[in-house]
Amino acid sequence: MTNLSCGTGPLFMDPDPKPARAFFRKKEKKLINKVLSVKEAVSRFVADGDYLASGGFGTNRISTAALHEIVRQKKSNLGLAGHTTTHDFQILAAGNMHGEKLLARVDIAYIVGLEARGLSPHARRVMESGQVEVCEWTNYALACRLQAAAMGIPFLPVRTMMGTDTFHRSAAKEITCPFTGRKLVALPALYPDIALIHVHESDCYGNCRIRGITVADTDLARASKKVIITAERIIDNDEIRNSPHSTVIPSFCVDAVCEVPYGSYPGNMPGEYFSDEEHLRQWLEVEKDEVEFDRFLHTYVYNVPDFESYLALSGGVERIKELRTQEFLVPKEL
Amino acid sequence: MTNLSCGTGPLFMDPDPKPARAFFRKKEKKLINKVLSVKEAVSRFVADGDYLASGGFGTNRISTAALHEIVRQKKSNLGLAGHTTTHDFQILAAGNMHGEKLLARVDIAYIVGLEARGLSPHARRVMESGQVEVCEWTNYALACRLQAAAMGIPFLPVRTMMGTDTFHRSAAKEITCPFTGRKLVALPALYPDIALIHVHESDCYGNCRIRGITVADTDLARASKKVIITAERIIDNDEIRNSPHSTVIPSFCVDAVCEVPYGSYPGNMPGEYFSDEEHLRQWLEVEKDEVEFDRFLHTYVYNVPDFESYLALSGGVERIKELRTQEFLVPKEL
Amino acid sequence: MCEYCTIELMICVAAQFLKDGSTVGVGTGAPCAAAMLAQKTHAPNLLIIFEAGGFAPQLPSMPISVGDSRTFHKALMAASMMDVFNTCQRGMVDYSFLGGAQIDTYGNLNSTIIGNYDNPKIRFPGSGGANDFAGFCWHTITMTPHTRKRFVKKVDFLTTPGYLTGPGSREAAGLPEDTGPYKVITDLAVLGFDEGTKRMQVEKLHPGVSFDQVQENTEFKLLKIPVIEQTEPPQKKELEILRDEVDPHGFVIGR
Amino acid sequence: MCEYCTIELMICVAAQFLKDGSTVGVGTGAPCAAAMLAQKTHAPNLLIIFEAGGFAPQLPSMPISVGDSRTFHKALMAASMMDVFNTCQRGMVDYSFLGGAQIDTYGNLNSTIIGNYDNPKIRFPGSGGANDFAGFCWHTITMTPHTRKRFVKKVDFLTTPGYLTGPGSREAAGLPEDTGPYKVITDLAVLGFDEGTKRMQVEKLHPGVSFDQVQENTEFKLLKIPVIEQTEPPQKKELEILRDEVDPHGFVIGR
Repeated sequence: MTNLSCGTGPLFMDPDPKPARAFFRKKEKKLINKVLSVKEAVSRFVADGDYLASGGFGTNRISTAALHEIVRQKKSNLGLAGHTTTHDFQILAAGNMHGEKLLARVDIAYIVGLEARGLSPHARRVMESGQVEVCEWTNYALACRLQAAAMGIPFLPVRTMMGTDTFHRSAAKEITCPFTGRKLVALPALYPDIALIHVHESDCYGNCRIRGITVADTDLARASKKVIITAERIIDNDEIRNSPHSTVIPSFCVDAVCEVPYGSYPGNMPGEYFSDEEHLRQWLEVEKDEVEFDRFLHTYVYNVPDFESYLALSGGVERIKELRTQEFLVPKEL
Repeated sequence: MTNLSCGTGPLFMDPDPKPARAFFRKKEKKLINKVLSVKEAVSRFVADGDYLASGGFGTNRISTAALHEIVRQKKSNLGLAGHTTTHDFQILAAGNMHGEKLLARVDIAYIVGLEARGLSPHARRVMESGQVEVCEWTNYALACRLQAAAMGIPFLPVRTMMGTDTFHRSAAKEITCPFTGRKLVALPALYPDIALIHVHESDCYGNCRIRGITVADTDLARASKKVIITAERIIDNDEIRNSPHSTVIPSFCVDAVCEVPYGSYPGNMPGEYFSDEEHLRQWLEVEKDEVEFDRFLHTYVYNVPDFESYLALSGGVERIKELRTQEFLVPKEL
Repeated sequence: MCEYCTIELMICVAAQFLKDGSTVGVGTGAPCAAAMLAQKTHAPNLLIIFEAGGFAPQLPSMPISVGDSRTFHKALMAASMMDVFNTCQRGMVDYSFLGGAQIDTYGNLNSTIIGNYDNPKIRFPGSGGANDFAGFCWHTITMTPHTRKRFVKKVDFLTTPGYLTGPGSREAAGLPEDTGPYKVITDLAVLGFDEGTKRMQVEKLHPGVSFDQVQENTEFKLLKIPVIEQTEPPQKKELEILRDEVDPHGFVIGR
Repeated sequence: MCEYCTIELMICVAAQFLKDGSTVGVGTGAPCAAAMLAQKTHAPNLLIIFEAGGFAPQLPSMPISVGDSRTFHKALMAASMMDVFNTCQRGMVDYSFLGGAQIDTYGNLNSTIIGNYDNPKIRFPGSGGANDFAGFCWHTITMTPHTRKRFVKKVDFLTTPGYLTGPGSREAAGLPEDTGPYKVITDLAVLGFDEGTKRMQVEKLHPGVSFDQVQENTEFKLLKIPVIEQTEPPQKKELEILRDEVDPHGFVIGR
């Protein structure tokens, strides 16, 4: 096979299993109580310069609480794995204002958009300014890169991105299959420094359950060096042990467990509450004007102490009740 | 990187995704009633010469009913994926007697043994006779080969078998990682012709649930061209749809659904009944003498019409009740 | 015949290409509406897949995100993104349904940037799962408005593979054989691809639209099949289902 | 001190090598008994993993199979074989606990055949997950009876990697760095591996056993550490727990 080519994009993270193995070896495996406030968890486990990954899917089962806290603590120079990041990207991009640089490099599969809701004006400004270093991928490619890391292997050979500019602007490499002679795309393992994952239930040790689609989070939790879990509910370890096949993330992958009811708001949490489309429209709207957006951020993020206060400003539990009726398709009329 | 080597074992199945894709394209995706008797399912979907894989783990959650039926129907010249095959291998090896050759080739990770119970005399006779073509692998290697097939890629690069005779007698090949320069072992995708998987629950379309460990069965069901499900219980499609994250095998992978209560007997079915160690000891014992084993097989397999009759001969539901108390660790004394 | 708007026509036309018993990976918006319409009319056994992990939901309403609760409401399986794209890569998914900011004569799509890559005029979201779907699924269907800015000679960025540079180029690139663009449904016409050259061809014209009008709105030269028929207008029954059951709030059809 | 049989001694010795808070992949039989004993004595936080998918069960009794119900009874997670070995390959599992029909000076194990491969005298099961565990986990511990037939110059088949052909050979073969055989526990002695040569060395002798006796039962030349101590006999409390709680039916310790 001739003409094997390489993507020209930057490879932000080392795909070599050796340093990852050394890190995972030292990670605490004991069942210890990992319950922390979001503030404490972010302060302790998210360092400037870290490469971050956000679980869930953009506006669905995202860890809004941890994302806001990262912005509030003005973390800087972060990397990001952007597989269909939508509102999560929008939150983090808010940290790139007034010359501050929360996001410094992004592996892109899907950014700046909120699917059917349109594009984020501020995220576009950030990304079109050239201040963030980028590398192009696809959703599957990023999921595969996390799987490779979760498996402890340096790459996975797949058949995506071939022949496209997406490939040329990625850091993937073409290889030849030793059995079939076929050309394949080798995707380098991605070991994020830190993952933020919102789940339905976790025990105090970090054994987690997710109801509904897991997106890429089972691999993400295993691939990441540090993992912050935010959970709708903390449950007893006995409950975990009574149904061990319901555990999708094991405690030995997890560093912090934060109980944050409604913690995916304004995103959708399957089986709990639907997304708050009004509030998401408001975000998109205020972003059009930088001054107004800045004021919005101060009101909703910077000048509040925590997620609970943000939720209260946004309508609190009454709003959640309404979003529950949407989630459960309850007819409006009596 | 120099000195890349290749295993010298035979590669029984084509790892190329092209013919597999063509096959999967034509597979029926509609929700149609697939409920059949085991006899009919095996007769219709298991062909002489097919390459077979048995789900579960040797004596745990195995499809005894389908395995017996294959022996009873005197299928011949089969291939087998032997990741910790124990009692399942013992059953199939029984088809290699009197010059008949049910098993013709085996990808070996673990055969002829029943773990702590010892080795199967008959299976050893078969394997030591040289009548079965073999290729060596490991449990992880075979699981990876199924995962590669389930992913639709021709190989997976891992770090097992390196430097060992297991590698030299496999059909794996060493490759070099394009990112790290590391030597890796490429494992060729394995698309079995037919898989036999026993599950706790399936709807009539083949949407399945498993309680407890899935071993390699989620990949096995996706990798195999044809899939026969035997289920402890058939449940309503509504029940599947009420908890879609409990589905581990989707209907579009499945060809036949057979309701076989206690269908893993004498194997263990998690949460249902423990293995019948007395009966398994009897198998091992009678195998010592070929004539006695032949008589045993005629009594328990050849001369009975179905699994239900085998179960009845083995103590029937009363025996299952006893095995339930063992499964649930019920103390003997009142 | 009854009145309808263009987006309704597009959705009804798109729906007809989805055969009963087939599998389709869809996004939000018009593609999803088309799949839902197909399922409620001629293709009750259409198996709809969403890239975030939802397999065969009973969609109670239009999803807002391809990962929201609706995409696995009463589904056969709520799994993972890997499971979805592996299923596609394995060859089990017939259609994918895409959009894009630009499309060229080979059906290549751009959803990444407008302008120069290193200094883009506009940054779009990027591939998402589009490149994966279009690489792995047997047929790609695209729905897009028909303007010269979108139907371009050369896409500013080739995000998602069509027939790349023409016959044999997908295979040469390593993509699975016998896959590629199938139909492009616009507000003017239904286009397909010439089997020999893999170039885009006009196959049907929407009522009241001429070939010249389509060509004027296309930067590259369009081929045409020998006899171009007129697109069948939506049937009354289809429109009713679309308006009353598929998109009662008019999220896509915009009423 | 109290009376004990050799297998009890071996299990008690093995248990001591498992540190609290560490992770171990075990098989059935003596290794599992050792892990259970460790958990009930000095290592309550020992995380036990079974290759078929069971993570951290509360073992109610000795499993008969590494995939039976016991291996995920009240476990933290009941997952898959892939998840287990991926976890090992990722570097998260400290120990693996193996057996074998033959072992050589580098700790290489044979569990495949005795005799010539193409015409074997005896066919054993093969690797199972042993090769995977021994390749990926940081330390491999082996428990085996000590006879000349088992401790051989050259294994008939190298099923599972020890230090292969000596220093650097695991790394040269591509196996993860800093991994390899750690201890071999037999009915005569506790053996380890010389750091320089990676050859097997006697580190402790069981009560009443001499070095010469161990060497006589070993086909290859054994190294020894400067001062060989006697193996600490099992404590009363350990034996009680082993007999009453770990293996009350005597499946392994054979009473």
